[in-house]
Amino acid sequence: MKELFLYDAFAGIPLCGTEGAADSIWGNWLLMPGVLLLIAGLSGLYLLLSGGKLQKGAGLYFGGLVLLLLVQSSPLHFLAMHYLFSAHMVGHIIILLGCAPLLVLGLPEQVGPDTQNILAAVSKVLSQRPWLGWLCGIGVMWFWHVTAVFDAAFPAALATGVNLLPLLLTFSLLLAGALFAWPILGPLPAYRINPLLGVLYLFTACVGCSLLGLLITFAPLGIYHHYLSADAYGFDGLIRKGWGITAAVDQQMAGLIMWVPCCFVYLSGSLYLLHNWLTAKDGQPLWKESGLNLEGDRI
Amino acid sequence: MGKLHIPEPEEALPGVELEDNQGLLQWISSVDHKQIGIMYLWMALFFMLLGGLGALLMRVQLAVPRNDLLSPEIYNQVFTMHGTTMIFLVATPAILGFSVYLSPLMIGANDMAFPRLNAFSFWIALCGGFLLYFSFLAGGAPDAGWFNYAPLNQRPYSPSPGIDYYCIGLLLAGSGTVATAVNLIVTVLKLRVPSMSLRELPVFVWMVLINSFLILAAFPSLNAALAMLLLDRQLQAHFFDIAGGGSSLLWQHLFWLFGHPEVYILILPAFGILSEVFQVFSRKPIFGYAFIVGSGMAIALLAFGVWIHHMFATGLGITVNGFFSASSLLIGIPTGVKIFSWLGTMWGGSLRFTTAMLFATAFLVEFTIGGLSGVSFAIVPIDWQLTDTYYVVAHLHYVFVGGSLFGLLAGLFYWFPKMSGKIIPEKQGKWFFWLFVIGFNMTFLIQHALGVLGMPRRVYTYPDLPNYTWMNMLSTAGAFIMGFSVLYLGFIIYKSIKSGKKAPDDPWNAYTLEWLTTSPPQLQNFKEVPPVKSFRPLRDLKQDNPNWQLQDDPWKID
Amino acid sequence: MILVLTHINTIFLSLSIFQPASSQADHIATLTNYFIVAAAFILLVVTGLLIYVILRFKAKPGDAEPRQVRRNKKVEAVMIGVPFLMVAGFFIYTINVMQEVHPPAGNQVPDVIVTGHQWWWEASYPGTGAVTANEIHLPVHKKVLLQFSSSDVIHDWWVPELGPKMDMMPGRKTHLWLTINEPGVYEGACSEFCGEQHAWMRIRVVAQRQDEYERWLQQKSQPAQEPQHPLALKGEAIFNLATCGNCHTIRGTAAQGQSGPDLTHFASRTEMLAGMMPTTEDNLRDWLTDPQQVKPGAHMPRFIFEQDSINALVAYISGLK
Amino acid sequence: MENRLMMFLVIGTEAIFFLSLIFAFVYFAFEPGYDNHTWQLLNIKSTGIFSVLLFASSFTFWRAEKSYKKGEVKRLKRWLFATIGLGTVFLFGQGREYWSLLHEDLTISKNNFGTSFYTLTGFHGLHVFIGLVILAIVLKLAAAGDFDEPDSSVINTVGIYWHFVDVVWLVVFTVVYVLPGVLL
Repeated sequence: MKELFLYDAFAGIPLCGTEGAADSIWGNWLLMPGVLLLIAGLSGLYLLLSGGKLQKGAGLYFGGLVLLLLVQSSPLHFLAMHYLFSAHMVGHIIILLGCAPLLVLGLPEQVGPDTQNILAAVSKVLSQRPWLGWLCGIGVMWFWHVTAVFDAAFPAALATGVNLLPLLLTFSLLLAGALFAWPILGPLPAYRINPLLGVLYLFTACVGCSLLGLLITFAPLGIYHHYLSADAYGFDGLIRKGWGITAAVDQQMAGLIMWVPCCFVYLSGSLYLLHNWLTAKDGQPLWKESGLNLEGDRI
Repeated sequence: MGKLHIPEPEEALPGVELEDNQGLLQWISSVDHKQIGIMYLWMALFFMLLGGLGALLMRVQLAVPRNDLLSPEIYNQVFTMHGTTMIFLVATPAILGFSVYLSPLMIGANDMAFPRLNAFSFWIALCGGFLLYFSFLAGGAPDAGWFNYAPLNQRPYSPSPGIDYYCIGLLLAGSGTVATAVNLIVTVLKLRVPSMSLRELPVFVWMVLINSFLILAAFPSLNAALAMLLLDRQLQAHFFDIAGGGSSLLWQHLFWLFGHPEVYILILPAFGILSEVFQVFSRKPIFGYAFIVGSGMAIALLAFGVWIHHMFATGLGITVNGFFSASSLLIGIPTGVKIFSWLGTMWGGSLRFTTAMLFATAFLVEFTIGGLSGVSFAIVPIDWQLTDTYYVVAHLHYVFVGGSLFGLLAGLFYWFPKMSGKIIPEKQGKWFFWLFVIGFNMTFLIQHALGVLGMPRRVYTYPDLPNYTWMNMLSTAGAFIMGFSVLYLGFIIYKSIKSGKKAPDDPWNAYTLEWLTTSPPQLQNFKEVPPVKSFRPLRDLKQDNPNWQLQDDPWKID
Repeated sequence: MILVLTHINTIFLSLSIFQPASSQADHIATLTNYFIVAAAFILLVVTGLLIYVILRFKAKPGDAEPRQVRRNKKVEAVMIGVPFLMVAGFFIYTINVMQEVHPPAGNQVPDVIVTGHQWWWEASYPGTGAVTANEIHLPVHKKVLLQFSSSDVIHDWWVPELGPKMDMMPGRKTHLWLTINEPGVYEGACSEFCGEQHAWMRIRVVAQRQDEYERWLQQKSQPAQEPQHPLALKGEAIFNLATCGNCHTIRGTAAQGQSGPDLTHFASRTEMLAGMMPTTEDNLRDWLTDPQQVKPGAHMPRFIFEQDSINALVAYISGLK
Repeated sequence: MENRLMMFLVIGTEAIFFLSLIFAFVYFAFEPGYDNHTWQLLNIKSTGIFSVLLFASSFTFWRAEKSYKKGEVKRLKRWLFATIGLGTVFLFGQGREYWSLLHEDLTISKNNFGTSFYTLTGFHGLHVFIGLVILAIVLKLAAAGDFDEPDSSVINTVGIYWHFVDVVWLVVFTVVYVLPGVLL
């Protein structure tokens, strides 16, 4: 069963029985050291920033980490790795638009002066050049779905050796998601972008996302090879017949998940920004004028 | 109270001589947003008479089964032109007319940001309209329906030049619309009185702003589709030509990517108009300003994620249909929010039922019917039964007429004193209201049943099946009442302009800045505008000045 | 009032989509009924509130300015919450019904292949050789698979009592499942605008018990009957001479054209020209004399025949049972 | 400021127009009628060189703007001239490519590759041409002394358009010339 463990950077530790050998799909829980290390690292980062104390918002931060752990070790991940493009997509979206914004929202408020400076510098760069965060968020999404890259991200494409790509994928999604969310949810409210610009930011992100989703939905079956390959663990019958998710339906669902629900997340974000802005009391500072100010000096 | 300098139009327009009393020439050469706005409204009325004539012809043809008054060839041209006219040459110009006329006034500006571009947009749109109608003389009008599906729009199936005129006419009108949208956005964002923040924009201006963005995002895909179609027809390209490897679905995707947002383009400004009317005649601020603006924004954003529901019956598979069923159902929520916001505005108010308010009130019921039948198309299996039947015809008329047009008529009666300086007698307005409402419901309510019964849309005749005949006859009778009421409207407008009572500057004791200036406004709208403190600046002004005198007691409560 | 309501009710129940005759239409009709109840409820709430508001808050002379309420968070929450729940409920129901009504066809061989033409329907029955037009026979109590395509523009299959409509796209294949409950004749029509004669592109589905259906299929798989009467024989000769066979097929003869309807069993169909008129010798005669007069725009060219020739052709074609 | 905002809005709407055309191109790339063999006819090298020239024109325009802001009208004119030159050369290159493709019998009505290729690149060429006309007018105005004072937003506004046209070409070039080679 050793080769099965290759699908992440390090050997997996099955929680319930051997990975892929569980009788039911829902039994395939798997803890992977790579992911555990990542989570440990991020927890450490929090403690480092907060000076070892749990501050207000820590729940959000660690909630994000727990979500990450769930996505990465639950049967969803098993399905995503071996059977379903759509499950893979759900995982992407949760990390990019769920975990990452939670981490950003949950960053500690009280930090040391040095850290404060670093955060301020990051916030400043990102709020003056919102396109940077935008490009990260959308770019990483597109990058991982270029067919060649996509297929390479799976161990099946590699004959031997340890494949670092899946871990890189998770990490890059998390980082890009955080950079994307930063100008909107960043820890320093003074450096958040103008809410109306935020609406534009999120709407264009939705367009970028929709285009990719549309492409995947209507692309002919077979441009992503991975999920067409052999049935590794004998669940093919159940998934394709029992659940009725054929390869074609699966690819459509993947594209549609990226297209429709993903857009709703962006749109809800837009509406949240707008609502806060419209109902804010006068004189309450909501944002600082950023470098890119489409509306000019008059808002 | 600091007064602010507002640039005069002359300053914004170096080298253009603006003089009064030059007759028609003054209108043709005008770059004044008010004159252009009014010309848009005349254009809409003119084409509405043409489109309405088409509608009456169709209803006469359909009054009895197996009628051969119109040949199928003519009938298909008539219904195509009816739809195209009403969408592109009536509703759109009417909406742009109100937007262009009112937006600068409501934000305390003296003109649009680019007055000459404004005039250009109007004239190019008008030329597009004339070009479209020229096709009747050039060998046949377009005959493939307003959404002009491929491959029926290809040469072999529609050899007359009508569809070429459709492409060029709509490209021109569409370019004009896009240019106006750009102009409106720049105007609203840049030319507001400095003290008016975006959070104090009147609801109508908010809707215009959102709508303009919607236009910018929606029209390019129509323009692209039209360009492709023109290449297909003129240079034998193969975008939509199936035999040459083209795709009929591509047209549907591009067209509905435009077409669905277009529905909202036609309704959002009407929502804005209604919000103003409800506020003033309920004597209350809009209930949930943030909600009304936010739901407008939500509708605009969602509008781009639902177009596939026009294609539920094309066999895209249940996965695709399922997702778009969800998004289409969701768009019903912000629309519902608006209905309840308006009810909330009326609740606890002091309601004055002028003609404008009557239209607004009737709108609530008509639009709820149209909205609910719209939701039924988001439920895929119901769509499978009822799409492309008379049920759709009924639905879309409840949305376009019961929604957009009722809103526009409310606006017409509300702003008529401002635009013309004359008053339409309330009695005449109410006669028109009742005639129109009765005619409208008589025409279209029964068409829901016709659709359920199995009558497809766009048929030039039908066999004598049970219930078909009396239902169609009833609908035709209603159409004539509607047609008559529109003529009556033309008559009362004409009469009021000609010999109506002079209107005071602020006849409704209203809330927004356009009522601060004279009726009709001078070339220079404002010399000075007081600082704005909320989205009802004129009301604030009256509150702050206990000595403020209404020129004339406007309220005749009957 | 009650009388009017009952009358409206009877009309509605007689309407086609509320008279489902297939299990697919059944599912949709139930969903539609629930929707109507929900929609009626919302409409009632809106109109009810509106009437109350009008009666209660209509301005009276001497009214002071009302209280300037700007918002109410509880009302706003209800405003969003209730519609959201309703929408969610209908969404789940929609998905269920869709799966019942329109599962994918997979690789199953269709029972009937229907092709849309401007302006008639071609139906061929795979594995039997039977081809017919406009009147489509189907068995009851069996889940049949219909496969659709089009030879020119987009058409759309819709027989309201039998349930969902489905587009027929040129260059693509779509499908539809039908499980018809009762034998009978069901009327439908093309539901996507397809050009000049869109109005006269009607469908008749004749649902039959399995044994009758098989008998029909058997009979329609046969080649055409040899004409007996001398006039009919003359008609056959004219048919061949006038190149009718370039467009029409009459199985068992040299006529193998594909662009017009198959005429092998023409006279056994009760209506001609896609539901435009009953199949009678008179109608056939009019049609052959000047097709453009009868159905303007139809793709049948006008042949200048002598009156005798037309009579012979009518005799021949109306003998094709 | 009004001019700049106007131009941002215009390029926003133009961007969606091009997205629609690109969408059509990609849509056909998935269809069986899309002729991969014809794609091989495209000369990626020579078009690549002309593309680089077009991108270079963005640089020259940027220099023109800088010069204008510094009040160096002579340099402004020179850089504008260079920009027009590069744009013209690009259009020449496109014409040359069309010419050779027509000789290979690839016309707009040959197949849906031809259809979507000519439409997409043709509309871009049209935008370059419009840009050149605008630039020529600006150059003429500069020669007439209209831009002697660095207080006009015209040059900046025209620049937004010109850079946009280049960015569109970057995307079109990638989608039409590069990606099919990588993915097919």
